Amino acid sequence: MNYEGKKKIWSEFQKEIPDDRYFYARSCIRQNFNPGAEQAFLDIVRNRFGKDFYEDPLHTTCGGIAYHSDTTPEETSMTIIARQFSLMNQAGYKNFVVSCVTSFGLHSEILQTWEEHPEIEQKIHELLWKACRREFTKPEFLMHSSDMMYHYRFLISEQAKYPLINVRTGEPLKVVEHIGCHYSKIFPSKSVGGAEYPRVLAGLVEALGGSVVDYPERRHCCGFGFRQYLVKANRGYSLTNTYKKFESMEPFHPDLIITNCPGCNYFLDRWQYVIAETTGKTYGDTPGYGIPVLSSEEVAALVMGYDPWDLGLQMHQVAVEPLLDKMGVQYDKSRKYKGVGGKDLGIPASPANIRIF
Amino acid sequence: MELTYQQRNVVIIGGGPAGIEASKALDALGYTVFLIERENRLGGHLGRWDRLFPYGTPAEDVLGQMTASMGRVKWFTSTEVTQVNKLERGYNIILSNGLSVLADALLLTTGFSLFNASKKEEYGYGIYDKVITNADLEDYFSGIPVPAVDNPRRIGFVHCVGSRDEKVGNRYCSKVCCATAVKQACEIKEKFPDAVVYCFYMDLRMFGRGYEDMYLEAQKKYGVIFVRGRVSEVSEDKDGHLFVKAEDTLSGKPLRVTLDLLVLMAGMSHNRAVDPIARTLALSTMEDGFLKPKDSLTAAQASYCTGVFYAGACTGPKTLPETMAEARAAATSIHEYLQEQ
Amino acid sequence: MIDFGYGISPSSAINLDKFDRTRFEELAREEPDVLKCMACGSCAASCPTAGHSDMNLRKVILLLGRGREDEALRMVSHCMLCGKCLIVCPRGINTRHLILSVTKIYQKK
Amino acid sequence: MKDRFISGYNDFVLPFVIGMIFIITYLVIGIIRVIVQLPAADRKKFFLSLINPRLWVINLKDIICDVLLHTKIWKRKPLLGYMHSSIAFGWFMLIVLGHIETWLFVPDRLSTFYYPVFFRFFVMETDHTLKGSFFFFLMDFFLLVVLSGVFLAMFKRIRSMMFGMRRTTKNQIPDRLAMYCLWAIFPVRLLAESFTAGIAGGSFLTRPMYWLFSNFLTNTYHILPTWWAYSTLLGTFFVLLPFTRYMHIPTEAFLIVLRNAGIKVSHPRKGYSIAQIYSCSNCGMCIDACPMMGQKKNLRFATVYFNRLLRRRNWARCEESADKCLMCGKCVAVCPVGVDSCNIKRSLRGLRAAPAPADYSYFTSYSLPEGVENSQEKVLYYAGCMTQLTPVISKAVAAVLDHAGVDWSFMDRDGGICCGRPLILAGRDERAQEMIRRNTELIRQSGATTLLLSCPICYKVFCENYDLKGIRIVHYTEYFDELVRLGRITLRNSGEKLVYHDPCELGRGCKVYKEPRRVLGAVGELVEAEKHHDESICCGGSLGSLTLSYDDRKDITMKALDNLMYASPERIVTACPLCLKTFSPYSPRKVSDFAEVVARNMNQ
Repeated sequence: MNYEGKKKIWSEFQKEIPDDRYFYARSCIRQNFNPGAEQAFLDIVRNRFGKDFYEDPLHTTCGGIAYHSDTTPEETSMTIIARQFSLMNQAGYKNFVVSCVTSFGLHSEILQTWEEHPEIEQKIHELLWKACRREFTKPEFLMHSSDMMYHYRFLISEQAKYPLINVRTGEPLKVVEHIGCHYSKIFPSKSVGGAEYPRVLAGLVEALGGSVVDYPERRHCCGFGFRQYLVKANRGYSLTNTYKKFESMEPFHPDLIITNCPGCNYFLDRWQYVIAETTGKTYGDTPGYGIPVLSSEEVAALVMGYDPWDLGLQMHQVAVEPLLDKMGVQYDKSRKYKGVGGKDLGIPASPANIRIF
Repeated sequence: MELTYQQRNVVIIGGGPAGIEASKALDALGYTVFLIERENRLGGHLGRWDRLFPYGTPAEDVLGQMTASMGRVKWFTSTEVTQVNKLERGYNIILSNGLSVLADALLLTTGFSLFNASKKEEYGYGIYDKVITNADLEDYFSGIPVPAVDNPRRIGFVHCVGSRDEKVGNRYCSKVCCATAVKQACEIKEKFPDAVVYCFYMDLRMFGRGYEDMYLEAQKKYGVIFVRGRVSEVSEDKDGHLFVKAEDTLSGKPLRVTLDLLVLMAGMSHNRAVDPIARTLALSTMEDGFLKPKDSLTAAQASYCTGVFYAGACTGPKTLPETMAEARAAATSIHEYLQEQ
Repeated sequence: MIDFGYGISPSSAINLDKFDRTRFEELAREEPDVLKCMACGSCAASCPTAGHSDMNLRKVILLLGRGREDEALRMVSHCMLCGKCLIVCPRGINTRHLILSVTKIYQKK
Repeated sequence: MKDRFISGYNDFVLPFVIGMIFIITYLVIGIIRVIVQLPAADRKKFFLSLINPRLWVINLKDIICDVLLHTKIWKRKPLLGYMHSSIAFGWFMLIVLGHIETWLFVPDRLSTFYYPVFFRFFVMETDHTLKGSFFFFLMDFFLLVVLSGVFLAMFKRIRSMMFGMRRTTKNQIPDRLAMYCLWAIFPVRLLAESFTAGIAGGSFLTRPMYWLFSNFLTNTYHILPTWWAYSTLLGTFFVLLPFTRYMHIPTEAFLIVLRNAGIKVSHPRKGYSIAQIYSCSNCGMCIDACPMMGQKKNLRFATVYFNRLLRRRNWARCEESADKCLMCGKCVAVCPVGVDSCNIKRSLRGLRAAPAPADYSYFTSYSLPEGVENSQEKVLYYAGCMTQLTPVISKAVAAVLDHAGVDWSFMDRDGGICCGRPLILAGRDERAQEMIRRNTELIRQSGATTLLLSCPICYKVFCENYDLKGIRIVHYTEYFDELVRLGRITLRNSGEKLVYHDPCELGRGCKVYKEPRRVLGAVGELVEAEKHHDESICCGGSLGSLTLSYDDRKDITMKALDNLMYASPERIVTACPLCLKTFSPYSPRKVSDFAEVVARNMNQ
């Protein structure tokens, strides 16, 4: 592997990332399953780095899941997104950052469509006006939250309390970075590092002290799909894709998988449970556990010393304790299943083949 | 005043096979020929190649034979054209060595550039140690150490790298890569007889005399395995071997194989060095950058610019014999042109 | 183990790493012509079983060379050995004997 | 003539007696083995044939013609025929005459079976000897006949080309020894009888020799050693016999009996086949006959060597040889003994065939084209697989049938199931049964009364392996000939010089020779190839060979074309789609199918 060669390619895929003043749009999946990730993101950028990230309580889903599941036409998504832009205009922001890769892909696709077909944009102006009497202008910059984490990677590493280093061996943690397909495969030029050797997460991991695992099925989809997991008859496809990735990364014994996509995060995490319960097999460095799957925001927060249970890492299927131990993160075992204000959430049933604590 | 041939100057830009052949032909016709080459030796890409398809002729012999007697041709190596000025009749060519030539006719034999294989990022040229190009493999055959070639047991050849690929802006077929791949597959099989050699092709374009025999020999004698399907992506496994994905289109199934060496058949791209001259003289180019001849059938050696002629791969991918034939055709065209002046 | 009502599907991909070439090499020794196939499909096109069975000699040769032996043998079991493919093969492959060799070599499981 | 010794015995007869006992025991055991190994049905056939007087007559005739007189060789190569019959018949007559002499002069010695053989040693002339001079003459005459044959045989070894054989068999050591014995037996007998001629009498050969020798030799000293030598040579020959080519001498008669009983080859190395391969005289006629022999490397695949390998149970090489064979049947046609080597090879292919699973369940999806079913009094035309590749044939057949006003239908117009012959040729008879079954169903379904075929490969299998009682099976050469004779089509003579190629499966395979010639004679000037009828040369495209490479086939094709061009024809006509397809690319003259020529020359 020639790192210099990669750098050469990365240099061709650099995007301009404004440092401050963003309108923030949440992810449907993430705010439901791993709400700590978005919370941590906002806390880091606002309170740790003092940046202006605005979140409007009136913003909605982008409609991406419905669009990709063929249940709504493209115009619907366009109108929904136009409304988000309108909210952004209203709040006085020009930069738009989305938490979700599906969303990022859809926003990029729509912006590109409007650029090539101004008549469609015109039509959406009309539709939005008819729907809610709103006007909009397109954002100047469209970012994904992982772009921001990449952009702020040195700020994060400056405040790193637990870098991605195995405290027992002193070796960098072996990190698998998984990029959501819609981040760079649709428009490589709108990503950091391109589609073949994306830099966005690799850069973050390197800045935080970890080493990136380059395994053969690195580029492969997590298996999320939309029509794949939504329809039970197709769900085997989704699972098989994920299985293929795990089989490919298995020889590298990764300590952690970092993703930038809520969907990938969810499926890489949950399918480990299904694989374990159907085949008895677990992956990763610690036998009987799986490989923890965290989002870039969660990793950043963990490195910066956020409490894992406040971050909501107990919401992940694969137990993070082995990772926390490797990183040397201090945590209170008893708090794992306690809610806000110490409320007892109860201990989940333990699966047969994969340990959860 | 009537000019004699000797007093007529022809400047040829590009000292590859086309330039050499044309310069000799024009010299024989009695013109004063200036052959300009920016590299430090004549021969162009031919100088880097070890053996030539389809009969395995050593390139060195061919080149040696071509340059054995250059006659009165005035040739300059390590020399670039710094300026071309159009005069009322002819051109004023200023060279980097300070020389200025008044040319009655100008012949462009600027050839091609080998496609930069690292542009096909998914193949990992420049990133994975075991991915090399056809030119690298020729270096290896010539005896230049290529560390990637380390007793490989499983070898792959990827045809059409940078050819027939709109994503890299080259829609055309580079013509020579299929034959080169088959030639190299046989050659590497000779070096490593126990190795398994795969050729990943889209179409096998074995159009020339002797090419089909070479293909048959590759199959039957060397046991080269041909897989119809373009390699989609390459990754490295834990031990640094290459994990290659393609579709075996003939069985309609995805195909996976781990290799120790992958050779990318980089095709021909237009030579960017000719772009400034083309701009100065307002020469027509095609969308892929190659120079556009006046008429691809009846005036393939003529340009849209009076007194400027083309030969060889500057107008598109060509095989060596085609290039040589074009060079001789160009000499005739120039002779006719100058006769009429 | 839990039955979720869906599961990991076996890969349909041809994995050449897992392909033990021994038997194919034995076939190639017995029948060197098998290497000459250029997949033109004349054999399959002229085959009298075409349209009635999945016999396809081009695919048989291909699949054997890719380690998909069961599929190839299933196709071969439909062959009537009529020899039309022998007549049409532009590469002069002795297709009939190839088929007999395939059955001979691959039966020795 | 009277006994010279009271005992009627001398020790020198021992080698002969031992040899004789050995060979008779060997033969008896061999015959029993063959009979035991025959399938029950064949065994029954054999025993029934023994009580059939008609077969006795046929057997006797065949044995005299084939075993003694070698009429088949005579027809083909007279000098070679003379060589064989002189030795065989001459020797036979010597034995018969020896017995007659014994019976006439010393009848009580007939019970000692060596006595007639060494008659001249044991008897002396008496006053009545003149009565024997007739036999003396005959004995000397037949000895001379045998000797002439032996000298020819010796000469043949040296100059086989003289006898019209380009190649002759390479002999093995036992063969050689036995051959030297055979060569020596009769000259030594001549010597022995010459030395005794003074005592036992002699005729034009032995007597002068006796006088000649007596001038410088003391004949009496040489009597015993030469008779010893004679007896020893005979004994050695008999002991060597089972291990040599000369085994055909006793086996052939048995083969004739089995063959006339109607027995067929069922196993390559058991029963009938044993009689076949031991009957092979290694004469090598099959070497020149074989179309593969154009290439020296193929020499080892000649039938004679195959038989030899099979005798030695060299399975691997036998298999190679059997797989290579084109099954054109020419070696069978020229074989003086009539060894059915093609069927032995076929059964060997079957025996060695891999037990491949066959799945022909898809046959049910083939059906008759619309409108073909249940038509009475109809001709059903089955073109076969190969004709699909030569549509010119089926088109011409259709044109002729339509012109003649035949009510016909096209069974496999949209493709059909193979006739099964290719599988049978490959020895896979059981697999072919599935094709035969389904095709039979379809043919029966059609209600046709005549099945017309244009492909000889199909024709042979339909004649031999299908049970289509009530349906006439006819090849188009025969059928068109009939249409011409019935006046349903009339032909005009174009005057074109035509040569007819006999396809193997039609000519040698089904004995159809005259019909196509009769028709072609009416449309043009019919000339013959150098080798024709049952000696026609295979086109090289035969499906019979399993392993013959494309290049080797081409070599045969060229040879066959050379043969056809013998009389400089303007057009080559064949009656087989495979021959047509094989010849066309390489032929110096236009190659046409029989039907095409007929269709073109029909009067409107």
